[in-house]
Amino acid sequence: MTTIDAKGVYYKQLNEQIKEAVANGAKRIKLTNVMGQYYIADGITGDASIEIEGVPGQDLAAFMNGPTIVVKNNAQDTIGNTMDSGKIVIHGLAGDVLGYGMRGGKMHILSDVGYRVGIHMKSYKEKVPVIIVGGNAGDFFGEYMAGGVLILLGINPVREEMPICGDYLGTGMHGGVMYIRGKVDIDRCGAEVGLDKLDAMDKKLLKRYLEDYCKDFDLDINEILKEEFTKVYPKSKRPYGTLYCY
Amino acid sequence: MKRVYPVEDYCMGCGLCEVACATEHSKSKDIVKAYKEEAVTPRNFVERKEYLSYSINCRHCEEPSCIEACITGAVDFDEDGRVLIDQARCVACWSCIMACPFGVIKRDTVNNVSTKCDQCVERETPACVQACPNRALIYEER
Amino acid sequence: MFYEKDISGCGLSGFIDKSKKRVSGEEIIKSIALQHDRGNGLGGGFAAYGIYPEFKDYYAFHIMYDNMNALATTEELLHKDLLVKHYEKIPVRRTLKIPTHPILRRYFVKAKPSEEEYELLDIESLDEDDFIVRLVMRINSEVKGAFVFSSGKNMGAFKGVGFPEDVADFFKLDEYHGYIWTAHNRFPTNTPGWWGGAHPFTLLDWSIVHNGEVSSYGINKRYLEMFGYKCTLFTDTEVVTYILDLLIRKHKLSKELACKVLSSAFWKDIDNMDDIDQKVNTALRMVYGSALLNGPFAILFAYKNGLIGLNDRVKLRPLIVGYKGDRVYMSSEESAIRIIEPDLDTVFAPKAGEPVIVEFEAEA
Amino acid sequence: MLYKSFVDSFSDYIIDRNEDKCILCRICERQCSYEAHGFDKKNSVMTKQDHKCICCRRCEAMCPTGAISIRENPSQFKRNSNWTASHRKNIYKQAETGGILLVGMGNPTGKQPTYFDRMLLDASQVTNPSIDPLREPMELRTYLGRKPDRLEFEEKDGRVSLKTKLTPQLKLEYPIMFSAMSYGAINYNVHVGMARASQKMGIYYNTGEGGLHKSLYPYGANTIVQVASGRFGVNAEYLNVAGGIEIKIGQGAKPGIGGHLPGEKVNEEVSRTRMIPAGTDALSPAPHHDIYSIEDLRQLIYALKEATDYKNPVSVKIAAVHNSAAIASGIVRAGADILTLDGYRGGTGAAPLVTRNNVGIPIELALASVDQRLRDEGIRNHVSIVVGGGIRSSADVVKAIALGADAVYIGTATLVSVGCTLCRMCFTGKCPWGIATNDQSLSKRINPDIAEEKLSNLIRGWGLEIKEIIGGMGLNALESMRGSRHRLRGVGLSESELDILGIAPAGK
Repeated sequence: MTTIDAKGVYYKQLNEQIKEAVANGAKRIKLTNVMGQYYIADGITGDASIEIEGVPGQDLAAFMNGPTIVVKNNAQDTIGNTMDSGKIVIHGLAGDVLGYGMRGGKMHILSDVGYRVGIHMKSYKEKVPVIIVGGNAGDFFGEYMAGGVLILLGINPVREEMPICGDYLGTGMHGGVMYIRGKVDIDRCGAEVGLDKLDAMDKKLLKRYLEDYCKDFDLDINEILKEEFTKVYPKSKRPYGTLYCY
Repeated sequence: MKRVYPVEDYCMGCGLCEVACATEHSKSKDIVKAYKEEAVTPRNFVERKEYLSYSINCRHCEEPSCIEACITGAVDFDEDGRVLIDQARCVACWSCIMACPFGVIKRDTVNNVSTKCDQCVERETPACVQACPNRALIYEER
Repeated sequence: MFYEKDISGCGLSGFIDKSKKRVSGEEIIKSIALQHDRGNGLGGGFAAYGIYPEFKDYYAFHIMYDNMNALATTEELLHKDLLVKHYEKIPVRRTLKIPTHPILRRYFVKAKPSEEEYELLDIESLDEDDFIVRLVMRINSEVKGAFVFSSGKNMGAFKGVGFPEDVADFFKLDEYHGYIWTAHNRFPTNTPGWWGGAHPFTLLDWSIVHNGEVSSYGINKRYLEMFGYKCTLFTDTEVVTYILDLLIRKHKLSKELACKVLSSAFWKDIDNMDDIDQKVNTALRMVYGSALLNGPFAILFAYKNGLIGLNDRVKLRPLIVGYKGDRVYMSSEESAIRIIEPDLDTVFAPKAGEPVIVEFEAEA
Repeated sequence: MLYKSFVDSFSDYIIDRNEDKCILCRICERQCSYEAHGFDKKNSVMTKQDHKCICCRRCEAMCPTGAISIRENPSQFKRNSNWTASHRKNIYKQAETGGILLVGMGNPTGKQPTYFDRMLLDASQVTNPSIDPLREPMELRTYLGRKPDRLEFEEKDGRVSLKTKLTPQLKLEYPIMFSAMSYGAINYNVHVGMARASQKMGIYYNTGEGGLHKSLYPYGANTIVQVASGRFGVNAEYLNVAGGIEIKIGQGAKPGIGGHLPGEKVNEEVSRTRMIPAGTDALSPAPHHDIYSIEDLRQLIYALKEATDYKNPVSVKIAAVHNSAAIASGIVRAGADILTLDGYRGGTGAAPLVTRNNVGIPIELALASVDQRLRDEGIRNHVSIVVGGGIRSSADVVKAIALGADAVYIGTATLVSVGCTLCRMCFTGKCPWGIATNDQSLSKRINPDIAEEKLSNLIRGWGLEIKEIIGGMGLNALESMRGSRHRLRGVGLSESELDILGIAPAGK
């Protein structure tokens, strides 16, 4: 275990230290006293695992390719931006625009997420990005979603009284799938999505994703699966095919 | 020996090579006259299937079946190794056509003789090669 | 007002005494007079260093005025911002060859910024030189009819409309003694002669005499404007002065490197240099490309510690250097050197873009 | 009207076939991807459907006997200068479909002035000599990237070396680059041509937002990879293999909106490169969803720098809009190394007509105001400016450079050089010239070997002309032309236009 004390270190130097440790073959890295440093683990390739104590800053794991990141606390915005593969586990809540353009890997968040999470996630063949949110999500969840899986549980929200998902769910969605625990109000969804019950295949997939999620947070999967899920799917691969004339 | 090779990737199947060949082997050497007055037969032809296309013509084989099959000795090598048909000696038995594994020998129905690519003996570059707008025919030694 | 620009051809001459022995102005007059035919009588000028030993710690302002109004406005500015140790008319000799002339004054001054200005200087980390530069820019650009010929310490520019020998006579230069002299004979082609437009151009103790025309004037000017220089005179020589001030005084480049900016190496040569030189020269062109003087030029650039001769990177203008003892002469024509020093130790023509830098032997 | 839509009943063009010359070779039929030509086997005659003709002139060019000519339909709607024929036709189209009018390439109306055509260049006479570019050195090399205000040097062992650490730069042997046109919008063969020509000529091409095909990684050193709102094909490898990275905020042809690559164009290879399933629309949102403010742009710029260990310069591309100057200042201060401005006349594969024809400002004005603004703020050195959107000739290049650009992007000119005739139907995916199409039978029409040659020739030819022009002004290095507005004069421009361009009227 390589420990790097991030106290008072500017992001540029911190990330240099992380990259250097990875280059030197470190497999387990612990960052202590992290306080909002941007760009942690950006563009890093490999199988290192990085444990973060403190609150990491914006663009955590952008363009990341392989590593596992565990955040012991809350995290901020734009996590997993255009992330390629790897895993991010956040033992708390996270902010806006998570997994923007994410193309692979997993992101597990224990509690709430903000607005515009999972925008334009995309999948290609074996690469299927997955974001699982334990709490509630803000508006525009899965906007422009082009592939991958978004799972929203609503079991660990900070504010119980808030709806599980916000408005404009899946606006412009043209690929991938969402599984949302409980009922979804179609009026709060984008025009491009349809709602359905889970079929056998969906249930199998959901169970597989949730097993991994529950392991990370030591949760009981049966408890979660007690409630029915709603499947949100894109009605077309080409939502705007008839938008134009010439 | 230099041969004409088709480049399948860039053959767009237009057929200009055929027009060039037919004209080159016409009496008038004029496209319109060749087609309208002489009823020429191109000696190469473009194969097309869906997006695939390529222009094929005689390969000028080193061991040609057509020469073996010709009953009159009309088909023979020239000094450069090209396989040519002496149409004066052709008796239209079509043995060469049947023997050719590539199907590149045709019947000249007007003159009732076999006909095939002669690599435009008198030209530096065969007409089909020069005519191809996309360099999908290459004349080179390999 | 757009980029009207003065266009001119010329001849130039100059010399330095490395031991700081002061020489009468008569010699430089002889040298530039020989090149009479390179000019057309519309401009002649001289820069002389070491001529004011009694005021050597004071900025010497040579200022011309078109009218008394300009004089009054300027003097008000000067007295407000400067400690004026001494001021006087610049002594002149009446001569038929110079029928009219502007009002000419010189002032020996030190900066006396107001409290506000002190604070501003401090905020922008500027020094006394910067203060003087700003004042010169201000007078030249804001006071109609006033123009600062020169503003350096222990030096001065003397220039006007006429042939240089007549201008020298007018200013009584034969009575001055200096250790660097430069002179210029001007052939302007499109502007009426204006006293301010003659060479040398100066800023602080930099002075430039220049032969040729800088084809890159447009971008040189815009580049300088980014650093607060106001190019008001529409001449390329002015931009040369300011570029040198920027590079050497403000950006602390060595004289050699500054010359490499003005007259940069070609990419094909840079490509063949070793790593260190390649980096240096590439960076100079990348960063200071807008300061490259493109087009024909030969310049003599005098400053408090020496004299530099430089020509453009394809050598479109002539420049000859002659050595004799402590003296180094530079001129457009060898004859202009020979006439004052027939017996030179060595004479050579520097290559395109090769600076000849001569500094005083012992710095005082 | 029989089997035709209302608007199709009014053909724009007429296909004239000279029957005396037609040899029934059927090449026109095979080459027309819009099926305007046909063959009646029974009667052995060629047929045609004028309303399908888009005037690409492919058939005309390919006809071996010159039997075909395409002409505008002389039949006119009743003349009305206000309600032009195109206004009427556009309404017919929309009345039938209820859709957004889609167009390709730049604005053809010519209703706004092309300022390049109203500016004239200077030349030397006598007082400063012109330079003969054929015999004397003439340098066009250009470095793009952030420059420090000043340099510091140090002396070690009697040698002067550079102390200032420079940020990464793109080295160009010509001040011209092939602008961003995504793989998908145009096909692989054109990309290969651009990549090879860039390497050969020592310049760069821009991938556009469609990712970079793996087979083109070897040309990475001459590639600028784009990161747009759709993030197609963006990953760490893509960013690192490139010479430079460009964040695309906007595009001159369609400022303020995103892009939709229709599913028809997303074939297997495009899908692999973009990393999205084949056949889906590739949708680029209007904004980057991680940029809603200037500090967010800074965040993305530095995220990209972090991901590439600060070895690639980062460009930010914006469309030329009303307050470009202020935006540009913000972008420079946000850490961009290169600022790319794309003007009103810029091309595109597809844009809503209403946007293309009505949004944005001409590149000349945007460039002039941005360059001046950055100079006024003393930060012009901190960024290189690259402009695109309407560069048609080497003269335009020189004028753009004189106005203050470091280099230019050519998009439409790039495509024209490989055969595009500006028929402006790129979005249909049926480009008869094999450029804006991924259809396998059509994209074969571009042979990358030929494309590479033509593109290299264009750059070489323009380079020679630029040398002639600047040599004529007595300059032997392009940096002396850069920003030298003094060498431009305006003709037929208003005082305020002259003022914005920072140039004098001709004769003054």
